[in-house]
Amino acid sequence: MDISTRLAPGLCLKNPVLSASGTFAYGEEFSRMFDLSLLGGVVTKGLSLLPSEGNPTPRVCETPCGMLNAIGLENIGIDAFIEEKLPFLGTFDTEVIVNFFGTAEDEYAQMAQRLDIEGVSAIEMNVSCPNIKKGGIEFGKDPQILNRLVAKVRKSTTKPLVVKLSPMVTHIGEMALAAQEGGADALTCSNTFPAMAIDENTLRPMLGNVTGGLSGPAIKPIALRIVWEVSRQVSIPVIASGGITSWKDAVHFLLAGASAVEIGSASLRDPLCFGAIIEGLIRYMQDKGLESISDIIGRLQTA
Amino acid sequence: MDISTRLAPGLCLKNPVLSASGTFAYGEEFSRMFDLSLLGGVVTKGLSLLPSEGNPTPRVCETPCGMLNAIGLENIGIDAFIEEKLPFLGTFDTEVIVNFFGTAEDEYAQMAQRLDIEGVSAIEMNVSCPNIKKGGIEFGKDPQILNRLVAKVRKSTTKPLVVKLSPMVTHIGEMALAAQEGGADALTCSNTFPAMAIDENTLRPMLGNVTGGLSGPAIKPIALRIVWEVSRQVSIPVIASGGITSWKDAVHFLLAGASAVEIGSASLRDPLCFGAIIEGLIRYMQDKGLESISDIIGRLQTA
Amino acid sequence: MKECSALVKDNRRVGQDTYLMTLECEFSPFTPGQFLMLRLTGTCEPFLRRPLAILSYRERAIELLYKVRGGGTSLLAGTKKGEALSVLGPLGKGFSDPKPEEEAVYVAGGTGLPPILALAEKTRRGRLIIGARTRDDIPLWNRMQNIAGVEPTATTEDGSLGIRGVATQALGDLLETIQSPCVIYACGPTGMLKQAARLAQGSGARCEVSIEEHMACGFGVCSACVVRTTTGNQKVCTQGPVFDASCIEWGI
Amino acid sequence: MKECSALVKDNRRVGQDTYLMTLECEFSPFTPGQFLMLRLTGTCEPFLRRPLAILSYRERAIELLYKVRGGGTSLLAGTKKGEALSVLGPLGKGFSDPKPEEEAVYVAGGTGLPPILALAEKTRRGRLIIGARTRDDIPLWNRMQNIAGVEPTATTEDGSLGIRGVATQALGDLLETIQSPCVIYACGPTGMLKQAARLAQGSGARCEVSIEEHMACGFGVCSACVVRTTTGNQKVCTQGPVFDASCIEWGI
Ligand SMILES: Cc1cc2nc3c(=O)[nH]c(=O)nc-3n(C[C@H](O)[C@H](O)[C@H](O)COP(=O)(O)OP(=O)(O)OC[C@H]3O[C@@H](n4cnc5c(N)ncnc54)[C@H](O)[C@@H]3O)c2cc1C
Ligand SMILES: Cc1cc2nc3c(=O)[nH]c(=O)nc-3n(C[C@H](O)[C@H](O)[C@H](O)COP(=O)(O)OP(=O)(O)OC[C@H]3O[C@@H](n4cnc5c(N)ncnc54)[C@H](O)[C@@H]3O)c2cc1C
Ligand SMILES: Cc1cc2nc3c(=O)[nH]c(=O)nc-3n(C[C@H](O)[C@H](O)[C@H](O)COP(=O)(O)O)c2cc1C
Ligand SMILES: Cc1cc2nc3c(=O)[nH]c(=O)nc-3n(C[C@H](O)[C@H](O)[C@H](O)COP(=O)(O)O)c2cc1C
Ligand code: FES
Ligand code: FES
Repeated sequence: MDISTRLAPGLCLKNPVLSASGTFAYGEEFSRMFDLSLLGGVVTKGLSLLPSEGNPTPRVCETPCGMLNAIGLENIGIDAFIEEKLPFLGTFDTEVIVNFFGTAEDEYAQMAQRLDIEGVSAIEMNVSCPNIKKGGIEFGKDPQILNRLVAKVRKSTTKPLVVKLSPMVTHIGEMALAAQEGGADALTCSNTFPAMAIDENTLRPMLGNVTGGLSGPAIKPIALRIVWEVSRQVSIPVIASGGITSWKDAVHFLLAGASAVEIGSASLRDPLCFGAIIEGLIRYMQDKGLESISDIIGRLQTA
Repeated sequence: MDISTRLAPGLCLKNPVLSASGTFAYGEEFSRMFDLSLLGGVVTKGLSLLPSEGNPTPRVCETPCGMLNAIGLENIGIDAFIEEKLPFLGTFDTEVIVNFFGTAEDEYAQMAQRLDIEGVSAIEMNVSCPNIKKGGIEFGKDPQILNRLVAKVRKSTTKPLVVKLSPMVTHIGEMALAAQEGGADALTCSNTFPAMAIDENTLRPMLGNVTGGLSGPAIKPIALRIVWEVSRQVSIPVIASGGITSWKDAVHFLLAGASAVEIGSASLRDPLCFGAIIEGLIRYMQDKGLESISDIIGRLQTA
Repeated sequence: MKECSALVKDNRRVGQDTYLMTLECEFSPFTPGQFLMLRLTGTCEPFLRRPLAILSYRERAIELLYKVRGGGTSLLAGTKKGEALSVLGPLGKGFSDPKPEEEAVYVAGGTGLPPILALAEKTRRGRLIIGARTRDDIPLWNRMQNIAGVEPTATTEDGSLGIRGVATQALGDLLETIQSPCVIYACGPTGMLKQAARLAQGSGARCEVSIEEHMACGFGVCSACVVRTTTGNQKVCTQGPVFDASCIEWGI
Repeated sequence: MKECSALVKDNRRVGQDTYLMTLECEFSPFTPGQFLMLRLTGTCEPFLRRPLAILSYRERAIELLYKVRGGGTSLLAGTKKGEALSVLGPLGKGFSDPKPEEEAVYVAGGTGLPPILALAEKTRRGRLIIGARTRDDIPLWNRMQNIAGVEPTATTEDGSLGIRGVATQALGDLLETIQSPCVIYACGPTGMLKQAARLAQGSGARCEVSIEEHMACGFGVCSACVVRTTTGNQKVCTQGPVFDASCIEWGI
């Protein structure tokens, strides 16, 4: 049985299960619980040029079948990552996908350039960040701005380039095409949904940052629709993200057209879920008599 | 204690709790369970000019802390409503808000005109429908199209006009302002989120229509953020809709800036929840020593 | 119809994936074919209630017979004595009684047994055909054999109990032997219902079928549960679940 | 640290909204101040695990003492003997032992008792101050009185048990009577910890505080639980929850 999956020229995962950015840090903690070589790939916490301290606490809060986070992209910065974390990740037989963000086009391009080094399998651009120059409009909300950004980053690296889309847009297909035309090798669909929670006793928001991003099973039906919609409009592979907790969820996203899946919030509550998801997927393929993961990808029957 | 709330000139609800469109039919079934005069108002199932048969089954499906529906706006049509249902609703001491939709501007305008009759307290426009003339683009997805539509409907009726927004847009504030400038008296934020679910055994979608709308507690954190965002940008009242199941949820939406709340999916699982929500709200105000609902509306502390 | 809190008195496995649950609550008299909507309490999962036919109600005890299919029914299978559930019902329209001159034939397959059994236990006359894949899929066979006035027949696809074959085959054979006016009551998979309707039409028998459709509310407000009939869409939860078979548009 | 399935052996109310839970599982030795992340099984609600300090672990039995605050802890209060929970731990850094020459003073308030009690039961020497609003808010008072070598003092705001007043007042008074080097261990509301830190600084005592912050993972991967220290953000779940009080930026 072949469960490997191709994301870009030169980037083939041994299985379609990835960690998601921001819920796996840089791999060290999870490596104490299981062998990271189990995974199709590791996606790191989102990095910026300089270290960043993030938002005030509380930074997380429980919601019905999900959670809010407003970490504020706290990270150790690209230098510390390359020096202290990347070599460790290199000791595992898995792909290393480095997630990153910036607040200006140049910053994104610079990051991409710096990450064009050995040990990095691919880079994943998080475009849910405000473009400070354009008055705070998120890069991920306007197709033209996104297209220009992706094209610029594309020129700055030889690595496979993954663009992680923001879900909360009117025409997700346009955003996907803008990224594809800018030169993305693959798309991740999608990031968290802007949301909030309130404490009726204190009359205050539950998060220090007022609003945060909704993730977890609650958003899965929306994320699934987005993957289905996007994967039929683009010709590049789609990586699914949003509420995946079980092998069944993984199968649903593959059927909808994803070539791989990222597991985020679910791994916070159940750090050993990765193995269970991979095993479940293999059992499913055995039960259905499927030889290859490509017999699942996009095979949703709608007629 | 004053729990009445004002939605438009001449439209004041005795309490802020409304049914939502599509989960209350035309009131008859619920009237067998409790006195509809309990409610601040009743919002009817969405009506169209002609009766409509809706989508193939299955039309609903369970999701984590929520549900999908793809009823397809099945309804008895405006004539049957006015003749058979409206008189019955008139026997209760509650406001009757009639939800409606069309597939062309003229249709919306015609509906508004037909509903400009006694017994109708206000009309609520559902703009999550494709504009057939504009190649299927939803009225609720483009601010210019929305503005024109609202302005046209505004001219066709003397009733308070509520516009119910679609949540899945890039800039919800722009849509809200477009509706306000078109002449809306109030906004409902918001409708369901386009989503889907898949059966891994049959490889088919769970809904006959493939995609459907996500509602229930799962979407509450997103709906709450939308209400908060919109209510700070417009000067007209906002009615909240999305995942409200308890009096606490109702308080959260009021704190975020809503002037009233609609209860949809929650009333399918718990048809008696309306009374519990109103009572809980009153108890909350007593505990906090609040005299008027306006002491809650928009009183979220973010500083 | 009303909403009430019910306590689990008993919840036991009585067949392959099939459970018999007894709930204690102050319910209302019901007509066989009517159902209730069940909800776990203290949790928002499953979000929607689940429809189950009423097998019996007497002396503050409701009996339900259900098969574990997905998330909701497997959580239900895990509930223990003393737990509280929320019950909404009785809902929908049940079966009509057989007319005095009619010979009654009951046909059940899959999860269709409870309303059929309830009806046979009420009328106490006629013949009951229960069809399944194998003997383990036929719960309460003893109980069916002990309804005075009702003659039960089992059909199994593997021949492990009763006649080898499917229920509608046995129904066809039976109908050929009946001369008097006849009424068929059927509940089970759509294919079975359709075939029963065809046999009824062929033999001139009256036929009532109880239809399953995905439901959200169960009391007529959401329009989830429609079935196509000769007079347009009808709601299974309020205008059914029992319909005259000749009104249903069975499709291809 | 490992993930394991634990069975509820006991779960009883021991005070105002406070429960003592005993779990059976093959856990690991722990340092007082360490915690575990608990999750209900078979349900996706609550979605996140909840952090609770370890009160004791011996002979395959973990003791937890928790106060019902919101949704998660009230579901926990409803769990019954025999139910399975998922346990992740032991997590974080615990308290250091008092040095031989140090006099140990333990201060607990609110939900801060479990790690402090665990430490006193380990060291078996020093003085323990437990502060609460009223006597009903002090669980396990008998147990505190029976730790050989540990002298307990209760403070209540209404004077219903022990000294009327707050724990840090009693701490201040106590510190004035101690001449030898001293170490303070504190867990409770932030205001209390801050005051303990100030008193320690004033008297030259060493002070370790166990800090609470909202957590999602509990093992260092999500960056939810940071606290500001003199060397920048630190993660409460892995670099704490026990910190040297002099490193914490208490804010205004
Ligand atoms: C009027 C009526 C009476 C019924 N009586 C009985 C009964 O007495 N005993 C019994 O075992 N079953 C009965 N059913 C079927 C039962 O409601 C479903 O098996 C149950 O809802 C499945 O829930 P689940 O969460 O386990 O499955 P899910 O995970 O929700 O779905 C599993 C499968 O069950 C079916 N299903 C799901 N939801 C519904 C629904 N709301 N209505 C119908 N089918 C559904 C679908 O085929 C689905 O693919 C009845 C259904 C109806 C409509
Ligand atoms: C390291 C550590 C050890 C702890 N040990 C204990 C203990 O031994 N006994 C005990 O009773 N409590 C302890 N707590 C606090 C306990 O974790 C919270 O009371 C619990 O998580 C609240 O969950 P809930 O679902 O009931 O409340 P929620 O409904 O989630 O929230 C209610 C309130 O509880 C607080 N809270 C919520 N989540 C957290 C969280 N993850 N961390 C801290 N506070 C939170 C917030 O103030 C919130 O407003 C500890 C917390 C930490 C961080
Ligand atoms: C605590 C937390 C931190 C996150 N940080 C990042 C990040 O740094 N960069 C990024 O692109 N996405 C980030 N995400 C989004 C996740 O990678 C993922 O796309 C999202 O949570 C949806 O998937 P899930 O439902 O599986 O969690 C974060 C999510 C969480 C919960
Ligand atoms: C079964 C169903 C039917 C609905 N039909 C309509 C409709 O006809 N018109 C409309 O504007 N909204 C309709 N809605 C949306 C609801 O009115 C409501 O805005 C949405 O479900 C979110 O609220 P909730 O989470 O409380 O259900 C429908 C929702 C459901 C679940
Ligand atoms: S289930 Fe709602 S109308 Fe039948
Ligand atoms: S709770 Fe996740 S890093 Fe501490």
